[in-house]
Amino acid sequence: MQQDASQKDTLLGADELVLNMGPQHPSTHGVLRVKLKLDGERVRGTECVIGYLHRGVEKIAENRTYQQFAPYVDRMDYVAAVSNGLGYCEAVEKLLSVEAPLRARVIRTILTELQRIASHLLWLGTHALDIGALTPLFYCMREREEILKIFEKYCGARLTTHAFRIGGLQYEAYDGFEKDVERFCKDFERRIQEYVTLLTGNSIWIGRTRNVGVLNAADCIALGASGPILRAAGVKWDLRKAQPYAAYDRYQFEIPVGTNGDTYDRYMVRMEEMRQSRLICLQAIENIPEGPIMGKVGKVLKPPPGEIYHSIEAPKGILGYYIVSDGTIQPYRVRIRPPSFINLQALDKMIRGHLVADVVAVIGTLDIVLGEVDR
Amino acid sequence: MADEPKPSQEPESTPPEPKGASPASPPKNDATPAAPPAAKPVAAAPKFPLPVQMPLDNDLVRRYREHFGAAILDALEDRKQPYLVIDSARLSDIARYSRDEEKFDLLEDFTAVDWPRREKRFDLIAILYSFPHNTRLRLKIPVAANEQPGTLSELWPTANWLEREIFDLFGIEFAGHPGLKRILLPDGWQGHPLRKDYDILQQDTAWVRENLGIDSGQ
Amino acid sequence: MNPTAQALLHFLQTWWVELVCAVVIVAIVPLIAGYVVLVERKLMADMQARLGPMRVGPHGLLQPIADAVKLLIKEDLVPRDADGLIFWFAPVITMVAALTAMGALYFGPAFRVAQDINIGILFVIGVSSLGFLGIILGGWASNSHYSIIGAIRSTAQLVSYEAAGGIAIVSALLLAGTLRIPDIVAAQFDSHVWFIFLAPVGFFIFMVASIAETNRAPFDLPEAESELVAGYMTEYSGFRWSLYFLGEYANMIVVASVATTLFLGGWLRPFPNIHWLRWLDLLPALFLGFVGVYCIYRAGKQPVKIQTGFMWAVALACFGLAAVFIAPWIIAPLRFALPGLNGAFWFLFKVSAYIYVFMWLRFTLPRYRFDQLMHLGWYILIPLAIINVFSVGLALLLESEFGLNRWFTMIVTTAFTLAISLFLVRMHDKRTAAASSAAAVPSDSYAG
Amino acid sequence: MLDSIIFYFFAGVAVLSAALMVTRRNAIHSAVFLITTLLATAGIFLQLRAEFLFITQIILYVGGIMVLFIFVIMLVRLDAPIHQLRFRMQRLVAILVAAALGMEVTVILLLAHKLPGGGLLIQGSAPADRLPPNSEELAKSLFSNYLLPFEIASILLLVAMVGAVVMAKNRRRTDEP
Repeated sequence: MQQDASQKDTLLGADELVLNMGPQHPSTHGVLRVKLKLDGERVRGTECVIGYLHRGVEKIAENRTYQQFAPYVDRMDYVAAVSNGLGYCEAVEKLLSVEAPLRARVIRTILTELQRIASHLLWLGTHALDIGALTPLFYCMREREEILKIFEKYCGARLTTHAFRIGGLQYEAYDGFEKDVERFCKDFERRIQEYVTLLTGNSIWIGRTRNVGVLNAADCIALGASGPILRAAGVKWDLRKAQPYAAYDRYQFEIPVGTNGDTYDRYMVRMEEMRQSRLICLQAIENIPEGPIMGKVGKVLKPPPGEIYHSIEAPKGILGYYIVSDGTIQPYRVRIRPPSFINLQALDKMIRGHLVADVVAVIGTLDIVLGEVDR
Repeated sequence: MADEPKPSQEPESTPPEPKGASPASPPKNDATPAAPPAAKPVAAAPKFPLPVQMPLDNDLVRRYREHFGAAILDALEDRKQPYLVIDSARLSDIARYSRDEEKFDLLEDFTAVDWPRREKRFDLIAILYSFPHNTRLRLKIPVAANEQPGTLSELWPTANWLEREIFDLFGIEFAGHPGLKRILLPDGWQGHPLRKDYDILQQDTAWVRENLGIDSGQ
Repeated sequence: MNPTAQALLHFLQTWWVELVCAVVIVAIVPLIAGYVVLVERKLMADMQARLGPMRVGPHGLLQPIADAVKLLIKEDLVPRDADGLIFWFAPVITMVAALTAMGALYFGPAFRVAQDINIGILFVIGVSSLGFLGIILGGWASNSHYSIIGAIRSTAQLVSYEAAGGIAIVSALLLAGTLRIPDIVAAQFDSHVWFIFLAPVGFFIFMVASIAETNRAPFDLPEAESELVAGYMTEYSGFRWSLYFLGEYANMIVVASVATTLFLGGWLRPFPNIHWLRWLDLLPALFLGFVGVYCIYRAGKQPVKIQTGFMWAVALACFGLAAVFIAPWIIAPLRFALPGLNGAFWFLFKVSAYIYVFMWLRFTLPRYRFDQLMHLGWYILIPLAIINVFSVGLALLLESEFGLNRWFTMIVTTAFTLAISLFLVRMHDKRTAAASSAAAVPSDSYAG
Repeated sequence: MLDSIIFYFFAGVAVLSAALMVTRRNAIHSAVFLITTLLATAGIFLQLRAEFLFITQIILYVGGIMVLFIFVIMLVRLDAPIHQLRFRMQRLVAILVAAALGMEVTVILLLAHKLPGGGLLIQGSAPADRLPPNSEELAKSLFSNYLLPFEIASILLLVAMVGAVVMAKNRRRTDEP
């Protein structure tokens, strides 16, 4: 028996094959490098090598004023820049103990929800592409384009928008903003049906995603995985409901949850989240309150010494800002809790025992953005 | 354990860099319970008549004190967010108690702050969230530069990478961590960038030259 | 000396048609393959709500030529640790196999290369299956993990699906009773119906298998770009890469031709036996004329003058072709060419339709995972193919021995096959469900 | 004339690549030359108008068996076992066997005409292109004259296949835990 085993080792090459995926690999969504230990095509372990995009955002923050730093956060999760900005602005506002006016908060909510849709669309397109469906990517990009056009009309930028200012908004909603959002939302209902037709019932899609990358609720919490990953595991928890910020307490929406916590559930959860975001937008444009858009904050921000932690439900999960002030115009320390970074840690747990082909499915379903992982 | 009286007392007492020369408001002395309203907006903008940190003494804190006594160095509230300053030696006990008894089941974030002039140079900040109670609690753990606090990664696997990041950027080593190595910066890098004495333009020139073949990454 | 020269002359005299055809195939197939790529990109663009190549020539019509030039002048990279000889030779094998297989095909009753080989269809299939040697050797010679995994996947896939496809072909061969290509088509003419209607299951299996054999989505695992970068082609670039690429598309044409010959009536027009539908023979000319008119219509809308001119040229070419098709109707002495021309048209039309389905599937479906692919091949397609052969044989037997109506026996046996396939699918689902629930047992090992 | 040229071409390729096959160190190279040999032999079959044999050779040997060869060579790391398991007497034995085989062939060729029925030398057969399609002929003889051997061979193959499956299954079961 012993001899058998040893012979097999040498003859059949039972030693593990280490496959180096990335950093230039088409489906690691940026410059992620994953070292896969393979037994045949089965994954026995992974090691993520990250940091290729590390820019030291937290260090930069310590050398900029509060306002100067705001555009930098857009460069973390660059496909959801508006959400990043919302989190940062609200955190600093909390540190200053001011609150943005209601009108500003409502417009922030609309833009952030549009951004959530855009982020999920990008996720859906690339995820489907990873699994081999080419076409959804282009459909998703088509819709995302509409959202980016709205951003462009609103603040002149499409990707790294810097849409919000500490204390409120710099720009008033342009003429026809409501109409644009409404047209998009009306259209989007039909469009989302196209993705459903292409993917939801497709047996290959189900075969590729069901029971792949399962992460149950307990593991999610232990690993800190948040956002759609957590909800797909059946935890009905969303910071927008649990600790409402911006103007979320004014709107009705559902928290979609899954049961298995597999890739398919995460897909369903995100699809439903897009529909819910659309509903929030529709509710919000119905009645945007009149009033100022900028709260009373000074030109020079000198928050009193102390610290604050504020987190929001970004498209990818809990996005938290921990800011320490020493009473000067520059933050003493800004810590960003990046959802992608922490979700990525679940990769190893999710992928063990699956096949190489599932690695891309699982990386896709984690919905990571390397700019945020590496900061 | 509290080897120095109030390391916790807060940042302001030791403003680090030249700039923050004026130690702002002496923190906790006037314990006006009227503080909370001050957290409300408008008038507050440029000037802060009321202090934003106050000692905290509620059921939760009492329970912690009951269990850990002197290990809870301080309990404060900053802008209505509670935090406990705890002794690093009891970190894992307190963390376990928080997770299992107080149901702070999610380690939302784990990070550090550098106070170079303080005797215990670093603050570890653990942000805990409780799903059942929908509340957050911050644990602030002062550690000295040469100290090795126990790892939290056995309690929360999520602390694995977070501790690696702290090690990478601050140089704090965690005892018992599985595979503590740099995560964001390359393995051979010298220095820990988020320390206050690491200038923003500073880099490991030798590493850059050797591995990237360029004189400077700037 | 003299006898040798004479022999050479004799050789040339007897074989010049075939030689010319062979040269034409070698020269033209890459061009056709290039244009198939263009059509694919255009179709894909259309289905994905975008335009596709538009820059080189009007509507990107010169794109394939530009691509070919680009590939030819690209730097030819050979990895340092690659096995030089095999790395160099492997793409050639793939290309040669595809072209040789094409040599035995009939593109219409009059257009062919080889003298009729009496194992025609078997020759095509056998030789085209040699192409994978190029794939596996290229993957091995590249000395890269992605390449070798791609090559291993590809081989496993080809072996499994060739079995299914080969057995599926048997059902059509049983109906035809011969391996000669013209005889197979003649058999479909005689039985008044294309074999796809008599052996639909066989056609379906062959179609799936042929997609898998040509490594097209949803079975494009060997070169799954999101997992294996480009599979066995990862290390290839420039001209060698283009050989693989052309081989793949040439192979597509080959399998489409085989399917057309066996199941879709070859070069027969629809309803070849019904006399009052003879006007269908005019369709090719009408079709080309319509394309020409459309080109003229579009020509006015081109932004650049040169593109307008090009569009007119395309239109004129279409009209010219249409004239060629219409000429035999008008000029009596050319009447003999009619079957050949029309046959070629219908054959190419069906081949295009078949390839179109390939493309359509590619843009619609996600990719299978390797184990799912193998399950599909071994647990469903191969058993189904075997059962299908049995039931077709049974139907033929019932017809010839008991004089039952052919349609009746075919429908009954097909229903029987389908019932079994349903059962197989059910079994497969159960098995995969069981397997996946077994796989889903949590393992608790956290690691960085 | 042309026929001879083609024959000698194929024969030459077959012999040459056979020689190369046994002399190559790299197993994949050997496999490639084996494939060349097989293809050249197939070419000779085709020249003899034995189309069915030709295509069987290609589909079965090149398309089937050689794939498995290459597959195994690629999956199994041969370098280690080669050093461990090298059979020292290989060369000697090989020479002996080759010599015996060569002698046998020579003798048969020389004495062919003395064998009953003319032996290997078939004289006065019909020109190849006037033969009936040989796949049909082959099928006819397989299913009439040689039905019993054919069926026995099929059963043998079936048994082998089932045996292989069973062995593979057992192997897995012992592997799994």
